Amino acid sequence: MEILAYFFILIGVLSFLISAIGLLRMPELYTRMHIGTKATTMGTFFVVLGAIVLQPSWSAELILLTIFIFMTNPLSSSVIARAAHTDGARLEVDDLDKDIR
Amino acid sequence: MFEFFNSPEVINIIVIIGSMLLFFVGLFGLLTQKHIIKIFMSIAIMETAVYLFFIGSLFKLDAIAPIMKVADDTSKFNDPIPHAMILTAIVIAMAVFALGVSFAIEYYKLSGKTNIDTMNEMRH
Amino acid sequence: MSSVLFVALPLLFGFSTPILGYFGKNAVAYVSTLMQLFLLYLGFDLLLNEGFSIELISIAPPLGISFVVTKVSLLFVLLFTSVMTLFSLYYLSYRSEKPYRDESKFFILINMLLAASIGLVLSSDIFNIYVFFEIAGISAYILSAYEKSSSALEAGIKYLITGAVASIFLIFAIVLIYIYIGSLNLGIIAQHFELLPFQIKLLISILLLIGFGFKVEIFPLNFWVSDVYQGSSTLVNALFSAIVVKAYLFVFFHLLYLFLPHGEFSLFLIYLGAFSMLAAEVAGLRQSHLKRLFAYSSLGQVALVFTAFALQNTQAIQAALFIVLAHSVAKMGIFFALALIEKEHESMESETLKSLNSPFLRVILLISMLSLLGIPLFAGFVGKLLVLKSLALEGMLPIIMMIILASLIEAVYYFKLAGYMFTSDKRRDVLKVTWAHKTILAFLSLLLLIIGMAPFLLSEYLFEASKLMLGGVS
Amino acid sequence: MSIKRSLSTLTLSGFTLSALLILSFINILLQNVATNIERAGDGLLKLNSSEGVANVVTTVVVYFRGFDTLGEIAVLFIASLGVGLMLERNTECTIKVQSNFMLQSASKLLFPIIIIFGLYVMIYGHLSPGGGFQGGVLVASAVLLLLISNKDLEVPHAVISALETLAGVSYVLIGLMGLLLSDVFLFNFLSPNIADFGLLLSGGIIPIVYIIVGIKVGSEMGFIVQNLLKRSDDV
Repeated sequence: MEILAYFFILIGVLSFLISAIGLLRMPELYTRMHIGTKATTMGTFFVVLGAIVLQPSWSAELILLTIFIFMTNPLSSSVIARAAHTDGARLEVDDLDKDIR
Repeated sequence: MFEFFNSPEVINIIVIIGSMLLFFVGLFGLLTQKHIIKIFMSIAIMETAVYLFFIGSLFKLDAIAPIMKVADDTSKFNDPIPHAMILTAIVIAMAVFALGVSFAIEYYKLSGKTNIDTMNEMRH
Repeated sequence: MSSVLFVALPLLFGFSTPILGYFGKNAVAYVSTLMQLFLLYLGFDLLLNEGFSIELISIAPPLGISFVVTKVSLLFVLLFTSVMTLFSLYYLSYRSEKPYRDESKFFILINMLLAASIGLVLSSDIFNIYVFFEIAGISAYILSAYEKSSSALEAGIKYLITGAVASIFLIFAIVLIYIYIGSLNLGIIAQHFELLPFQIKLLISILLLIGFGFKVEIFPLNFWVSDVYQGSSTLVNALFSAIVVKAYLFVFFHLLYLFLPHGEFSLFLIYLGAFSMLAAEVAGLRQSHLKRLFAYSSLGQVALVFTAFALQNTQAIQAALFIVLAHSVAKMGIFFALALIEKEHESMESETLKSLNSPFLRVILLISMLSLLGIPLFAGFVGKLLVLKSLALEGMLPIIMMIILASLIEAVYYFKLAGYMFTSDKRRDVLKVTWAHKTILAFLSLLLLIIGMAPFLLSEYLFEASKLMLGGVS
Repeated sequence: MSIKRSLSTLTLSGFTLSALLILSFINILLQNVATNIERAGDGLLKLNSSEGVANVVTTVVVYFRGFDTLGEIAVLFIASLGVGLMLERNTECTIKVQSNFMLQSASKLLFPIIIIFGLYVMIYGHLSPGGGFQGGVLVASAVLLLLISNKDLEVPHAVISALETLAGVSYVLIGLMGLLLSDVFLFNFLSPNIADFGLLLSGGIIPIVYIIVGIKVGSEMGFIVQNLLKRSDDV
């Protein structure tokens, strides 16, 4: 059971890692925002799942937490995307990425 | 699993090296970055490293959060002073950061500059 | 009466300004000045009645915070309060012609600055000192950017960045102190500081030196000072050089005497101070902007005080206290006069002084500059003489040479300014100075002359104060 | 290619300088491990059982080191004043773009949850983790959510100002009351009863002060947020 919990947590942490790498590697704002929110939403879900398996007595709070994150995370990403679109961000390689290449 | 980490020495080494590396990132940014906002970010990173170092160094593995159930049990609690100090320090740092950002916004509106190297209209 | 009122009343005033705003435009200004007069009365009351007291806050030390009132901290408290009162009185008549934008905020800021400087001097808890360090810092950043011109904002940003970096190093030192000693009370830390491992002691000392070094304007860390003085408004500069630096200097050396009573770094600090004085005066020689020039002169004087304090003996500390008093009074006079000149001529280049047509202001500026220079019969002379004397007793000839060289360089640019003033081509009308301004400026100059001619009035008190400061009462 | 270009002298010297500094820090800290000495926190823990409330951090923040908290509030107050001073021009300019439907409906759902949670954290700060600062920031974030979802909404300045004044003045007055009644600034003059330990009404002035702190922090943060928001579009 404990192995399963750590397995879930590992998956979650890996997706956090992927999202961090993606934030650095993606070429422009929209894809960067995409990887920054989607992967972390999944990562949080798996970390919380692992915690539920590890400590079943905390499951009520943890489920509430997950619901809250599922509600707010996509919302914030959509607001950021909309603000960027209104501000005139284009689908092209920007300065941040040029520094890394 | 992971019993290796359950010793105070290992935790201490991890905390010292990790927080000092973070401090390094902030100091490096402070010395090399030119954009005002990036300088503020570097300062914030350095502050965070100090807080992390403090909380981590005084963290005891076998102690619990200092919330008492009855009036007379005092053992087995973590030291409350680091929490209180860092709470104060975080709020102060946040206030300074907000003030700095507002200075930077206003300066940018007036002169169009964000680079610290070009801020030299007073030198002659 | 309680010394906590020095901090509590300005905070109460600051928080309650929206209420005071309902009572008309002038209410805030008058209440602020009345409160400062009351604090001045409080200070003299404490001086006459008790002289020494420990004021508890919440719970007893060493676990809680306390305020320690001694003769030396009371000296600084009285200095700050009277400087601020004079500033307010001066501003009350200045504001009818050229008030600051959003005046009530300006009054809040100067009172917060006062409260924080007094708290820095009185507090005996190192984390509380950090909090006051930040309050004084933030009010100073906003005051220097207050005019919202691009040069004022540039000054504010530079001040803010250096201040934030300084506070990181300070809090790092506090964190190490708490981890290795386990207390925040200055007295307890002073008892245990000797027993620390050498490397930790060195690390804490260096962190404290960097953290306070930015604020006490010592050589490699003072690059921001001239920009801040030039960008800020002239009146506010009087506060910067008369209050802010002095409070940080006191705290730095108070901590130094407590933690390292045997003077481990003494020689290093003396050379640092003398070198920063020389560097500041050399840099000041090339300046043509008046505020920038007086910023460098301020740096030089502060470095002289630093050298004297670093000698770590009673006579040198007494000399340092003399210079602190003389420098505060003289710089106030200079910046107050410069504010009037700036309002009339709208330029701060040193050639402006050529067209200055007001015999009164010329005399005031001349007296203040002579005092800064250390000419006999003026207040600056006593301090400088005592510093040189105690240096000679220690046998530090190179330092004496450096200080004399720096003073000669300083003399060059003061006499250049005096030359500008007294060869003026009186084509302008006479600059009108109101009677209130005349009274205050004349009072300041008179004070310089009195201290200069009769130093024995103060020397006994200052001697006792310096003994207390060196003895490290906490 | 650009990595080569960006390795300028400045970068190299900055890297070397900070690396040397940090390596010596790590070295010193690793060689001198902190011992388990008696620290001030242990004394405060013992003192807490006779004078404090269940959450010891709250007692330390509000009472044992309450003077720091007063100073901290002053810092926040000055900072929000400075932000207001810097960004006060053209207060009539607002956000030009209406927010989308998703944000509007979600804010209607989330606002009550966040504000109730914030108030809970604020009021129960002396019994459970949390307190005035955290609760105040939560309330301010709820207000921020409302502000970005509804462009016409403006929190009336007079209300924020009144709350802020009331909270700040009453904090100092509570301190002065202690000075008046027992010659100690910020003294707990409501004499906490040990029998009430762990109840909502326990600890004398501690919960009152923490709620005041929460109101103050919430109003200051709301003020800063509103100022920064109203200016964000024309930069």
